[in-house]
Amino acid sequence: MNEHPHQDPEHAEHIDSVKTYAVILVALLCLTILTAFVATIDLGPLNIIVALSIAVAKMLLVVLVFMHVRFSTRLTRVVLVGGLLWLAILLLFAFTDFNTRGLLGVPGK
Amino acid sequence: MATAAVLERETYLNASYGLKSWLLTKDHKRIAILYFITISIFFAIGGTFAGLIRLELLTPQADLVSSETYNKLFTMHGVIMVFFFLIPSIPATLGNFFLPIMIGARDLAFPRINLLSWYLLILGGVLAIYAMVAGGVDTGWTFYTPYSTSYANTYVIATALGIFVAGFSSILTGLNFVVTVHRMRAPGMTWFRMPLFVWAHYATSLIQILGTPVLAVTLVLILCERTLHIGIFDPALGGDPILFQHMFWFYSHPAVYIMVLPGMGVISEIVSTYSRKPVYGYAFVAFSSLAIAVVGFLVWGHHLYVSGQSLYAGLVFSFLSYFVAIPSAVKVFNWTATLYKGSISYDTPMLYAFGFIGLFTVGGLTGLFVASLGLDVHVTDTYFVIAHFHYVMVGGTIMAYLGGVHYWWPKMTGRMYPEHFARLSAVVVFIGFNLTFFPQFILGYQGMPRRYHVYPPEYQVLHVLSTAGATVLAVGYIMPLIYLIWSLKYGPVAGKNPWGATGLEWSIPSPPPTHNFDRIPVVMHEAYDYSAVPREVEVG
Amino acid sequence: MLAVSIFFTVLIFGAVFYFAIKYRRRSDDELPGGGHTGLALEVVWSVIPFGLTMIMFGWGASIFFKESVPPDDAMNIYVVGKQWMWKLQHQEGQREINELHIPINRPIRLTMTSEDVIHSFYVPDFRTKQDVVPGRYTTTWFTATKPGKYHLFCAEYCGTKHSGMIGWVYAMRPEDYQEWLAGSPTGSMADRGARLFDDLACANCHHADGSGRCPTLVGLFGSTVRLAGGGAVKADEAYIRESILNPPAKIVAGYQPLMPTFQGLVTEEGVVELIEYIKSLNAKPGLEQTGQPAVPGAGAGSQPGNQ
Amino acid sequence: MDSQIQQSHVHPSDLHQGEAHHLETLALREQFDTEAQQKDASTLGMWVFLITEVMFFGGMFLGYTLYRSNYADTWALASRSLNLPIGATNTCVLLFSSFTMAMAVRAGQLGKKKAVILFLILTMLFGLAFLGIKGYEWTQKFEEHHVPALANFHLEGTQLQGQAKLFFSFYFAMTGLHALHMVVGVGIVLFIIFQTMRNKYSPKYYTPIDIAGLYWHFVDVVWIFLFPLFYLIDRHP
Repeated sequence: MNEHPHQDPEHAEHIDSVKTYAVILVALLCLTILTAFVATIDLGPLNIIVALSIAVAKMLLVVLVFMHVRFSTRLTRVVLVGGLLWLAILLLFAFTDFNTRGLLGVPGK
Repeated sequence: MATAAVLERETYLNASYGLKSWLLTKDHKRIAILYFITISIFFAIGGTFAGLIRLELLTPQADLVSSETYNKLFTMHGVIMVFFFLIPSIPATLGNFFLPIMIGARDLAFPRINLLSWYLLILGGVLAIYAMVAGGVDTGWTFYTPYSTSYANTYVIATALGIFVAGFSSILTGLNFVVTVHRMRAPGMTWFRMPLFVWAHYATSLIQILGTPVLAVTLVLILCERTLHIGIFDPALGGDPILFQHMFWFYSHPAVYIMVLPGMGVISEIVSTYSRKPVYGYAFVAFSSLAIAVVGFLVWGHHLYVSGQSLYAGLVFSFLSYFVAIPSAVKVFNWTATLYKGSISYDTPMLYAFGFIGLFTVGGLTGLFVASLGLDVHVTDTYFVIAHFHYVMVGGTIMAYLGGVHYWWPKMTGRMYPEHFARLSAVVVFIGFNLTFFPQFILGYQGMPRRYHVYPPEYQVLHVLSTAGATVLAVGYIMPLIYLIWSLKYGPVAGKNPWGATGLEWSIPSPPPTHNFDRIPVVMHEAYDYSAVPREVEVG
Repeated sequence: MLAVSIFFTVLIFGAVFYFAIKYRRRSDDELPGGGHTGLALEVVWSVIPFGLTMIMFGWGASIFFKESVPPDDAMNIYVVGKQWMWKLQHQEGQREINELHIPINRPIRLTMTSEDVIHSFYVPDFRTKQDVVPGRYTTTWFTATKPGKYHLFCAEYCGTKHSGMIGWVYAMRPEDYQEWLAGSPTGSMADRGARLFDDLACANCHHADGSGRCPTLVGLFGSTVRLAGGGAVKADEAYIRESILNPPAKIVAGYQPLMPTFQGLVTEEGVVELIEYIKSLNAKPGLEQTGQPAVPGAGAGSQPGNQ
Repeated sequence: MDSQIQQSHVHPSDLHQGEAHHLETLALREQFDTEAQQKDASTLGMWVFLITEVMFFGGMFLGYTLYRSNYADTWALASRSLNLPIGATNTCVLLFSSFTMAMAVRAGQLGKKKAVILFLILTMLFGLAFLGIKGYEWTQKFEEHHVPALANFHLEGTQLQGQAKLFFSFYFAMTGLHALHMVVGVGIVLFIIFQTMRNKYSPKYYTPIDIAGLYWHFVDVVWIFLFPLFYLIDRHP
């Protein structure tokens, strides 16, 4: 019975304050404006990295605070990380094909 | 049902009556029965298509059906068998019925969603059957682009929609199982006390959850592309048809494990019960299920060796493919070791289990051939591949399914089936199966390509053998249908635990009451602890 | 590999049968001792098969690698798949449908594409199979060693008459092959490419000396082309095909995207003829302005004959 | 069907309320033992469902990434044709809706019925505003002939219309799918408002509000990625 829910000490209800939510909202809005602004300057390949980093940061804020993952069980986190890992598998392994086409110099290999 | 007259006790079968009480039931056991009926019908439809295919291939010329019809036959055979029979086969029936009982739960976590899954399967099936009746579909069950999006003139959209809907059925079943296993275990039912059947279903559910959505979105893109011609897979507009193959096989390769893992779970139960020994290497068998589920996601590219995929991707996928072989081999070795010094009885389920182990071994070892880059070039898209996956799907999954149905039949219906007929049918299935599919290995090695309506005459002898085997196989499948239905009324009443098996499902009456347990059990023993089973003689 | 498989099949079948008979239930109430887990055994039967599979992997991979890279002296044949026929062209100009004549003991390299759906070029006796994908080239190669008549199949389902998309490969002794070639004299592919080059008025822009509005094609094939906007690309068949059908996709550095697309104006067979022509310019520079037919067999790596 | 077979024999070591079945309530369905167990199961179920959604969108992300890397220049040009101020505004609208959703869940935790209804209505309005703005953007695309399925498709400034078409195919497919999720989300919120009015929820049982919140935030997160992928990357001239 190691992880049965109602014996889980972590399970105690946690209610965030309005202030927390408001701060997060402001942070999200600022990040949106920031990322939209950065997109108009030429940083070379950094543009993609910045845009995606900001998106990841925003995702983390929403997931951790609005979706309460900060206080969730370990299992929820495993589910979340596992899901993202599988998305990575899909992209990564598909690109072992697309990114190595033509390396051999024989069309179609 | 007839059982009501004999047993005065309330069971899930006689708790309420009428069609409505079944169609609106939330009881996982009743839903399992609904699935049984549904997938049996799909199996019959898919089997009929298979029969017609084999009949047509009796001669090298086209004499039974036209090319158009033949192409529709093998497509619909594949679609029905894969998406409407094999995927739901064991999980939705035996899994649905026994997974909650085995972990000591009253029901699945979400009974309404469970019922919804069934309706989704029905809806998907209706769409697929509509496509069949309206004129059929001829793309092959793989829907390769650009043929399926730009060239086929058949009912691709209805079929794809049907599979899309049925996919959600599969996702919801998987979701239900995962939550149930995590949150509904009885006190004392730790992870390592769970029967291996539950482990196998847990692994299966993970694949359903992680893989099926990708199939769903692939089908959505197919639908967009076919209706709007927006170019996603169309090389004329810059699309890449190989992208479709990646997305399709990202689901469809792991889907093979959706089909076979539950079968492995069934075999673990059967082998243990009829050797009266715990499964050898319990933890290894349990973890090998998870390993198969995980590694199964990393190997899809081995379907694409000659597709125009890059050589380096081929190398990576081939290398990883061999990793799947190991957990599968571990399972086979452990089952065999379980027999060692056991007390083995040859009841029908055990005969099916022997069949499974043998046929799965052949299917698995030929998998090594097709995983090899060099050999696959020759045998891919030939009858060798057909034979290989039928050894795994039919020789594996269906053998396990039949074994499981026989094993739990007394529990589900409260009746015993005629043992002699059942043993005979197991033997007939085994012989018929091998006669059908072994010649196809040779055919494939000789170069007979798959999906050929007419073929060069030199292949005829083996095709005739295969068709003859299919006839035997059909007899083997029809026999259980007859005597199992017969047993519902005339079979001897089964006791609580006719096999002397372990597991919570054998601790409750047959058939079980609606709420499974009068009192939620407290589990004090490891899985397969035969010393804990009372050695009573069962009386009806 | 077969041996390993048979060994394990026999091992498992044997063990199952042996145990099943030896340990059959003798009385209804016997209770065998509980099994345990032998860690050593588990490790042994995981590691040994793993080692074996890695050998299989290495073996299969090395064959595949060899199968993938055609030798430089291979004879070029172009294949266009189409529902439901194979169209093949020799560099010497012979065109065949569903039949392929080749000399033995000479590596044959196939450059293939499809006009519609995916097909797959499969000659069981040569152990060769490669999907033929619309919109791009795929390559395979083989060497026939014995004269004879071999099956050619389409192995990727391609529609109604998929099983009718079959043909024969005739492997011939080199002298017979020469005779066959001589029996149906035509202009070489490069010739036809040159005529097409003329008909499409390509030379209006592509001058041999590079003075035109478009880059010269002399010496192009096999070279590395610098692209506008950075990057470089090797001028192989795929690049030339793309540049004919979708010219703006890759613009050569220093030139304007002026060239119109020839999608719909040139067939896939026309494209490979143009490619052969462009290849032939490497050997005989200065021909493309006159449009004069190149000498048969002048193309790169296309010296037919006895070896 | 509740025949009462029971309680006389409760095993001492049984920590659970192990009787066969109890009276079913919304907060405690008959298959569960405790309300906490049910809440946990429901939450876990929702998270697992969201993972399937991740993979569902994941397939499209794969296609997007492939073509973006293959056709970078054309796609950069095409992304410049999208309206950045409107896209950014819409992102903010959606973030506001997420905030109000979080507030609604909080009100649910505290059992403030009126606040729940208020915040849910706000959430719904922000959601509808998002859809409205999105609809406006799509109409613009129609007028600019940027709809790939139509014969008049044309993107100015490039000869590579096929590649441009692909961009807009993915744009419409992914934003369309996202919008579809929004529509479903609005429906769910409407249902929850209705149920709240009927006093179905309490601080002991607000799971549906919580779960609807998870769904809503997830849809928000999808947009958080769609926004840079379509509007921002390679935007600079």
